[in-house]
Amino acid sequence: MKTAINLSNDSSVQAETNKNVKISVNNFNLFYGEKQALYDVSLDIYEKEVTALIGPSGCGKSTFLRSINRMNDLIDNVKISGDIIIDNENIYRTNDVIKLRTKVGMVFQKPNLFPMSIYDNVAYGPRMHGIKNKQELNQIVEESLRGAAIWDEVKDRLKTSALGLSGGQQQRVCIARAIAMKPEVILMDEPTSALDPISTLKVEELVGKMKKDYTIVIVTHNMQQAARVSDRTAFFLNGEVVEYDKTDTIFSVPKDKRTEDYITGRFG
Amino acid sequence: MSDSPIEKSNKRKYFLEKLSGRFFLFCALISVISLALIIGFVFFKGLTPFVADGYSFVDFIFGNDWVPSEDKFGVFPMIVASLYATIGSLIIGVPIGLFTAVFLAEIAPKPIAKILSPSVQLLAGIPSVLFGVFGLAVIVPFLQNNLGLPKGQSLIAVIIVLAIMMLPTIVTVSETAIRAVPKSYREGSLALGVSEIGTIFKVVIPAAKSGIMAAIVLSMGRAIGETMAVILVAGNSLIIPTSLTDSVRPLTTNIALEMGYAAGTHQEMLFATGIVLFSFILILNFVLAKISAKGGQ
Amino acid sequence: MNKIKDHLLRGILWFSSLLTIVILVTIIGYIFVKGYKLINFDFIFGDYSPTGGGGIWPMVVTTIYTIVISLLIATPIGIFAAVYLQEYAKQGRLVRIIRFATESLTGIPSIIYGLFGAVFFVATLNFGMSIIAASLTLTIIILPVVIRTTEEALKTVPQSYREGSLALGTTKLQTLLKVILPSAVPGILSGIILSMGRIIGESAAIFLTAGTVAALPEGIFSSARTLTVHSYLVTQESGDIELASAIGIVLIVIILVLNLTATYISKKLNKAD
Amino acid sequence: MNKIKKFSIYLIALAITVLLSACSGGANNSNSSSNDGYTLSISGSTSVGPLAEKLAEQYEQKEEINIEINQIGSSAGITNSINGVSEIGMSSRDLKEEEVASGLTETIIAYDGIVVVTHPSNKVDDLTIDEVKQIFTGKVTNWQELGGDDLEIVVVSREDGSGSRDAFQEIVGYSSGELIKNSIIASGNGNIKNTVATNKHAVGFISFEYVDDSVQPIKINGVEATPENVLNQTYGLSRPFLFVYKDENLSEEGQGFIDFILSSDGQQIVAEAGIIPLK
Repeated sequence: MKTAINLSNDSSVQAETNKNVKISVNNFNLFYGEKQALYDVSLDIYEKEVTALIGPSGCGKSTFLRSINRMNDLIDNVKISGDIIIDNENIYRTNDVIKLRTKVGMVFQKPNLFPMSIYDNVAYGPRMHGIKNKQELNQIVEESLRGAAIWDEVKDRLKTSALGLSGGQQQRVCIARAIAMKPEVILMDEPTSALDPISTLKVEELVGKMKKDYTIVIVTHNMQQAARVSDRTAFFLNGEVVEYDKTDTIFSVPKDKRTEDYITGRFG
Repeated sequence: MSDSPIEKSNKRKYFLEKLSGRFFLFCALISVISLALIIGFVFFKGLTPFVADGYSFVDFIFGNDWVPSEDKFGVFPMIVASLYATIGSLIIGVPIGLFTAVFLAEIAPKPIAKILSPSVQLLAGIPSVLFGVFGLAVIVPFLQNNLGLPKGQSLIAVIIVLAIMMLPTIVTVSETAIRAVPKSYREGSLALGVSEIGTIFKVVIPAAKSGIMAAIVLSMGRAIGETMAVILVAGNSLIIPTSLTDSVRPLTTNIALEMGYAAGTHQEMLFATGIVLFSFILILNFVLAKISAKGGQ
Repeated sequence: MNKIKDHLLRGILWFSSLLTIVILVTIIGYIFVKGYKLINFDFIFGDYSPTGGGGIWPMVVTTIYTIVISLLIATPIGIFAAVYLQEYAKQGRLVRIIRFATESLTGIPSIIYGLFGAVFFVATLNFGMSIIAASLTLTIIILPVVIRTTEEALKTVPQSYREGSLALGTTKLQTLLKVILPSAVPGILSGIILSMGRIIGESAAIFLTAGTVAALPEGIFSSARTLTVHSYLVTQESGDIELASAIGIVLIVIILVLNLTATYISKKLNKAD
Repeated sequence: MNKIKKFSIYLIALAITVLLSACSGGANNSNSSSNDGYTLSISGSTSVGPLAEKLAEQYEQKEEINIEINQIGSSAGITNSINGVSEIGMSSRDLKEEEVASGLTETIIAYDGIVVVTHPSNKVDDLTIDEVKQIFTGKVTNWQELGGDDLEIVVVSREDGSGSRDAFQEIVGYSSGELIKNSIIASGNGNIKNTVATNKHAVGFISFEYVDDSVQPIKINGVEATPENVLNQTYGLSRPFLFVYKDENLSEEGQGFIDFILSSDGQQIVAEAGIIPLK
């Protein structure tokens, strides 16, 4: 536990000096019809870091995560105000959602592989973006599966149905599927909540490795997980960001009483 | 990879996206266009006698006499016959079909269900005429001989034939709906100590309600719309039925029987009969839509 | 008390199913017993003769014509309409209107479709009594069935598939064609089977739009007689239950073959996944 | 929204274009089929239809011609021939005044007897025209009153507008309004025959050509229903079978078919079909 905090401590010190802001959120509000779900969210997410979003159920952390690649567009009657800026581009001002989602990948709470083979699942994204060359696809699939630390487990059964894998394996194939698009940002919505402890550990290790290539935003229920894997943590409550800071700061000297109460398990 | 080809291909994608969306909308609108055309043509033809030729619509609806060759057009007996036949067949057909669907989806041992479900599906495709042939050759004489009637062509014969005909529709559609109910609902109920049967009736059937409603609407459509099978077993007499053994002439039968031979006002009055049938169906659909909307909340 | 109720309800379920099966087996059995003697090669592939003793080949061909043409038109339209309603439309007045229209089409008696077809396709569009007029009428008849079953099938496709695909930066159209529709194929097939049943079973509407010419159709603009109309006319005009039953056997076998094919296809598709 | 409107209008226009081209395709199609032989369209009476089919079958073997016969009832056939939808209409009843007024020409191609039939077990086998009328108007409701068993009479009639029914009612002398209300209405001769053949109570009327062992033909005023008795006018229930057409619509081929029917070969076929030839 302590080492984990120390580790993230080190990396965030580096971040202070040479990391850039990847995603900048300013006064972001979101409404489901009449009901407001996010209130004036403002925070900066740094490049090649893991940012954890924590908070009790229904606090808006998943909603916020889904705002970053505009998955909330799928729901009728969603209205937003404020800005989310990725690489100097306001994602709600551009009409190119495809480009946005290509750049910002996502891994969901439950593994949601398609009813196709493992290979087809991973190759799905590249194919949809016009890559037809078999060799190129083979290479992408292998690289992605290696990147998701699952290549060795599935390399002999690439053509079999992906739905035959265990939950933990499926989730890592989901990560491979996201990586295959060569995104810059990966959003993870409680990626381990449906997994057993060993699979969870594997995914966490993977996240730790991945941050050298990707900017990762992860929603989690599990505070130890946030402490283990993340560099920064934002604490959400009732649609507001109560506190956002380096993870070790949040977990050792929270500024807000509510953060402290949540972290120490007094509610949530 | 430079930016411009990607953006270009994205532009093409968005264009296709818009185009396909509109194309799908157009496909969806074909139902509306068709309905409008059907209503337009049937109402135009059917209302001509009342608008242009001075026939009374009230006399048409509530008149007891239908003698086209003597210019008497009253469809009241047919309205009554249609209502009795449809309601009667639903009373018999819906519970049997629904219970069969429940049995197949929930209780039947797997091998049995595996054989029976497709067989019932097969039966959904059997032409209605064959049910009429069976009704005429078997049910009509059976009723006549066992109930001591002068004729077996009767309201009850119509009801039985219609009930049989709607069985496959009710069974297959409800079965699909019941199977679509998530396992977790059942487990949740069973875990609370509710029996299997209790779970089926308290949890599964209510959860499958919209599908079951669809089954009922579909089969009601089939019952009210059935013509050829009914012609053969109804007797087609022009009286207001006072008992199940009276022979009757439902609205559809009236149209089918006389359409080939009708011309002029007579033909237009058959279209008017169609309007009555139509109105019933539109009202029914409206009521059912309300019911299911309420049930959904 | 509860146990007794349970047993009673369980008994009713068993009884209803048994009743359904007995009824349906009786009908099929009756038709087979009455008609099987007439069935032979010449009966099915022989040309029709009004003087008696001929075959039903012209009606078989006509039936195939109407099925193929109506499905070719109705299936894509129906599937895309369902796609619009389930995947594209925002809830609102337009969707309510479309749904109301579709529901209403379901309930319209086929005899009224026949009236409409006779006035619109036969007379107004001047197709004459013909296979194409009947097929277009049938297209409208089966449209609601295709739409409804496709919608039900689309509903069963998990939302997570859509999210998973869209999150990869694919368009709705790509998601639809590559993920959603393939997952919905078995459901859609069952809708098509239901529609085929409806086409094969239809008599009133075809009677008024395709006519009753008992000859091999020369093309889609010929007037012709389907198997079902033939069996109806045989019953009506000559009261020949045996011939009607023999035609019934042919119809049932066609439906059986169609069903088996569809089941086989959907099984194969599922395995390929 | 405006864009959607524009787009839908565009699509509808497209659909109409497709439909229209399909129409013209249809016209081409029927033209091209004329290469194989002329297509003669005939529609009308279901009583005349079977006979016409038999005649057409023979004629098609002789001539390069396709004959399309649609059995849709006398009135519809007459209307079709007036509108030019069909070249020839078939009728099993006389033309009504307004139909004659629209300029139709009629040709009698055969005579048909209408036979009152009962279940074979019925002891009653001879009725007067007046008794027939009393049965069909509901004045007599039990076979006992006519010397039969104590069975309620079930009347089976054709539908209003049927040529056979019009002809029958005219000869027997009652109107549609007088027909007993709870009579079974059957569409088609076969249906009536089948109904009567399976019901001891029933009585109905059918065309000559449909009579067989399954039903008992009733003598009218003691005269049996035979072709001879129709031709020598002792059997009262008979009517003509008509072909009707507008002179300006009748093609050479159509005239050829009518000539064939009226020839001795054609009348031979009529006789073989169990219908009464002209001579």
